[in-house]
Amino acid sequence: MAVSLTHYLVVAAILFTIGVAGIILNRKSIIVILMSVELILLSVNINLVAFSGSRADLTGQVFALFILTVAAAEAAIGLAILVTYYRNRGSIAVEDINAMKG
Amino acid sequence: MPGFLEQYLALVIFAALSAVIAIALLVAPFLLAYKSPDTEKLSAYECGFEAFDDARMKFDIRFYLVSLLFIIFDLEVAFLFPWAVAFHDVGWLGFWSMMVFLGVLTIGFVYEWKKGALEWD
Amino acid sequence: MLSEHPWLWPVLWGIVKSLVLLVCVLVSTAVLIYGERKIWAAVMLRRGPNVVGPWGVLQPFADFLKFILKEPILPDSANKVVFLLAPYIGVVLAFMAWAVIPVNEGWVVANINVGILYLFAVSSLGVYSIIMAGWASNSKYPFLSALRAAAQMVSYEVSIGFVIVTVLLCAGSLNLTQIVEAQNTRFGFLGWYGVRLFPMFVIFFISALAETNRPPFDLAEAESELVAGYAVEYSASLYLLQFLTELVAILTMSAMMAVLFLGGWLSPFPWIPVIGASSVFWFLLKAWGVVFMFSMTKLIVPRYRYDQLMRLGWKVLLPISLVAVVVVAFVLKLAGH
Amino acid sequence: MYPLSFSIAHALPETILAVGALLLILVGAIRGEKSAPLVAELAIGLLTLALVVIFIGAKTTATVFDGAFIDDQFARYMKALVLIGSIVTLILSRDFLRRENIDQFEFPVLVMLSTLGMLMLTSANSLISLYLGLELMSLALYVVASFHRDNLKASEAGLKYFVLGALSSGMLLYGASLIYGYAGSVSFPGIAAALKSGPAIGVVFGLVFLLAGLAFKMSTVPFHMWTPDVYEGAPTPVTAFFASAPKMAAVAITLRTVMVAFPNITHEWRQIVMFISVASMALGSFAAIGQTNIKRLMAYSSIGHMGFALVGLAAANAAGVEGVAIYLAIYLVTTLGVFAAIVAMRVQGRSVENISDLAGLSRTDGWMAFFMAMLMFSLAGIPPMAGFFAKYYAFLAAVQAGLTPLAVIGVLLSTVAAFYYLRIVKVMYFDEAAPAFDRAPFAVRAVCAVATALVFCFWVYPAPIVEAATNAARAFF
Repeated sequence: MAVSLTHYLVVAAILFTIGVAGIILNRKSIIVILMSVELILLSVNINLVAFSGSRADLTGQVFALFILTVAAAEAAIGLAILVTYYRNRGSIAVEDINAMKG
Repeated sequence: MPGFLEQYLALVIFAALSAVIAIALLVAPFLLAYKSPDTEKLSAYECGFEAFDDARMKFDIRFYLVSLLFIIFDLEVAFLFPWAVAFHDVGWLGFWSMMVFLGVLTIGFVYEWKKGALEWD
Repeated sequence: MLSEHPWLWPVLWGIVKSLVLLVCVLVSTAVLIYGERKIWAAVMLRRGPNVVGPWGVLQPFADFLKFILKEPILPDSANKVVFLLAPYIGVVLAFMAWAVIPVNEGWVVANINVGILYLFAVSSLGVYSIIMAGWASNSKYPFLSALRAAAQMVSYEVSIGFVIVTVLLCAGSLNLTQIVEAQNTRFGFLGWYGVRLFPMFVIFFISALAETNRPPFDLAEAESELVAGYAVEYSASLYLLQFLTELVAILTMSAMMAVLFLGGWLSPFPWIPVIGASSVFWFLLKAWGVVFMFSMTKLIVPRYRYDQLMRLGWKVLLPISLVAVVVVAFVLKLAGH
Repeated sequence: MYPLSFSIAHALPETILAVGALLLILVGAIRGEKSAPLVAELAIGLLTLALVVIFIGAKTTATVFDGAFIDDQFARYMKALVLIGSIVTLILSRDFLRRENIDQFEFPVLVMLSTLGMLMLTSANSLISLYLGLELMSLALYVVASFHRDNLKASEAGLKYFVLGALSSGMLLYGASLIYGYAGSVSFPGIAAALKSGPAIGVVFGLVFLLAGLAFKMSTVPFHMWTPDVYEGAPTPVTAFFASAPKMAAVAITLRTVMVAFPNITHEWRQIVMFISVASMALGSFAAIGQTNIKRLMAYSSIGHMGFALVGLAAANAAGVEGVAIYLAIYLVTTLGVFAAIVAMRVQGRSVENISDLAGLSRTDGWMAFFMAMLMFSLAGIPPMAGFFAKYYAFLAAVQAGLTPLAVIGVLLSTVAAFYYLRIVKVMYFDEAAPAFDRAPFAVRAVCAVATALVFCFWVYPAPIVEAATNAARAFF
């Protein structure tokens, strides 16, 4: 059976949920959070390109290109903030982000 | 089989074959060569005493900076490829918009240069 | 049998083409080792390998067998899977680059229309194998040298990218065969991009040297500083794979320069009847000429210090190639391109 | 296609900021470390120039850049508010950064770039330019939030804001991709046209994700978790910036998206907005009561005020948009005044943030205490102050649109919120004196005084703001 639009949407939805779960349920380290953010953005890209293919209209793919560029910038800034945080805190475990409460 | 797909089929076949050859080379000594492991042989390559703990120590921040700059400039090259290929029919507007794009990135490059991100003292 | 399985013929033809090309590449790595040793020996007024076989021709095959029969050592402190995977990925990627390189008019395994993009992607992925090798072997020398090699390859990849963009501006297509066709003018070798874009040719050569960790940029495995670099913990065929990666990378880079700048299979003097015909001979002559330049630079140019190497990459080659893209684009646009 | 000069004429403020920011980066890079004061002055100059250009620039409505950018009265009104927020932030930050010795030239450039993102966001007319404006704003804000590199709380604030910001822009994008998929177009008028025949389930699903992403940027419940920590951790002028300019842009784009792209499925998004509004008002009132750090208190107060502003949006008619516009203008002026006072809270060269440090301010620095008291009354919404009229217009629109219960809840919750505002006034006037503050620089005192003056005599002459707000509301109807 041919791979139809719904297959792509299902894959993108699964990736999206994995990404969101990676951020919320993760206890290991912040780098896992950064990776799941990238995962979310890539699942959106799959969604966009699938719609753009089925509608034969290029706007979706142009949008995906913009997202790729911004994702690269976001990853760069995320890692930079993580490095400054590690320099101040000494650890990147998720539980240690508790300097401020309430 | 439209011509377009055929080329990519050949690509996949070539990749598969090179993978098979590489596996053959990789596995060969494990089958043919003799085995006599002893602790001295299996230790890490080190002169003098044995390495105390994990050898993956902190490394200089510059390697991190270089990889960041690489992401940005590689992205710039990736955007230049389609523009260069369609250069003939993109006209002066396309030319000047890409020059603006390059201008912004060059300002970023000058900023890095002056801030010393490229220094390897 | 062919009629009811229409897909069988392309697969068979693909396998035949791939096998032929892979065998040629492997044999040419042997020729490359032998040739290089002979050249280095000749320059240093000594003989070079001449024991195994007539004039030492079988020396590379002897080395090959030695690697196959030596005991493979997996250091206990290394994490095994990544340790084995690193050279494997490196070799497969190095071979895969050859799928798109056109040796002659129609002689290419996969004539995809994004040839250059594919080559650029594969060479970027090569950095992964080096980092994995350095990280997995869990000892100081490989770890440091893998970082250095990765940073070096990454920095020079950017200037290679810009240089390729200038070639694309002139050629107007990503397909390697069409790029060679674009250099097929009646002026013969004057139409090649190596002549029209000569500074780009020089920058590409320097960046290709750095990309394949060849002297004068072989900081990563400089014997005096980091011994065998990221491959120090490897033995037997694992080291063979690392060594093979580097050799195939040299062949790929020289083949790319032959295709991009020296007009692939085109003959330099098309107006002369006999030798004017384009053929695979010209491609081999150009590719091996570049390989000869690769090995001669090892003998002539002293090794760069690491900060000089990075300064050259970021502060000299990158600005020049960036400006070159702007200048070439402007000139082409003025010429009504 | 319009000629480029026509497009640039309509996007003049953005062009000024973009070219200006790039030049300032060069100026700062070449002149090295001691260039911070010069770059800050130039940045303030450029932002003021952009503000002036908005007032004297093109008055007609036009969609340029192939429908991705719209320049109408509503956009100009909100851009003016955003620019005022940025200018005042830079003024407040001059002295503060020098004392905390983090006075690098990158700060004003980052503030300018995020302002550029906000202007782009305010006049975005398609999902792509919405995303680009949003990301330019957020990326600059992530860096500004963790600008104080050696301070643990600042870098933790930056990290939290980054992680939650990235998650929210991911959700916003997922919504945008679903809307594009099922509505077939990315431009707001195109989406509205595709929805003529009533709500397609995919688009509603996408709308929920889109509003979730935007709600995060407006720091409304249930996406407010980052606000208290980032407000407390970031340096005070940065907190002032967070509390003012990005909120204007976020509410502006939410309003434009909902009004222009989804006019015919009002019923769907009105429920979401009402829930967000009530939840934010409730949290803003109750959670702030137990606070001791004034910056955290201002965080919960800004969440509450966003809830009040969204009451107008829930009304979904011209009066509603006008109510939101007036509310935001008054909220901006009041918050900037309060944060000017907080920046002035500095004892023996060390900045303090606790409410107890304000004790007995009336005896040590009478004028500052008076300004702070007036601004607190306005935040609480006590009559002669402008805060009362802001809530009045917002709730009036809600009542006219038949959402009386919403307005009643709003009034009740604002009385609860009044408690912690008045508690601060009590601390200042009736508690015994804490150590006196250092003499605040003239600029900070001036900002505080001007804010109080505006807030105080709004009821004397409300015409300019009210008339501008009605004019802005007419952009949609």
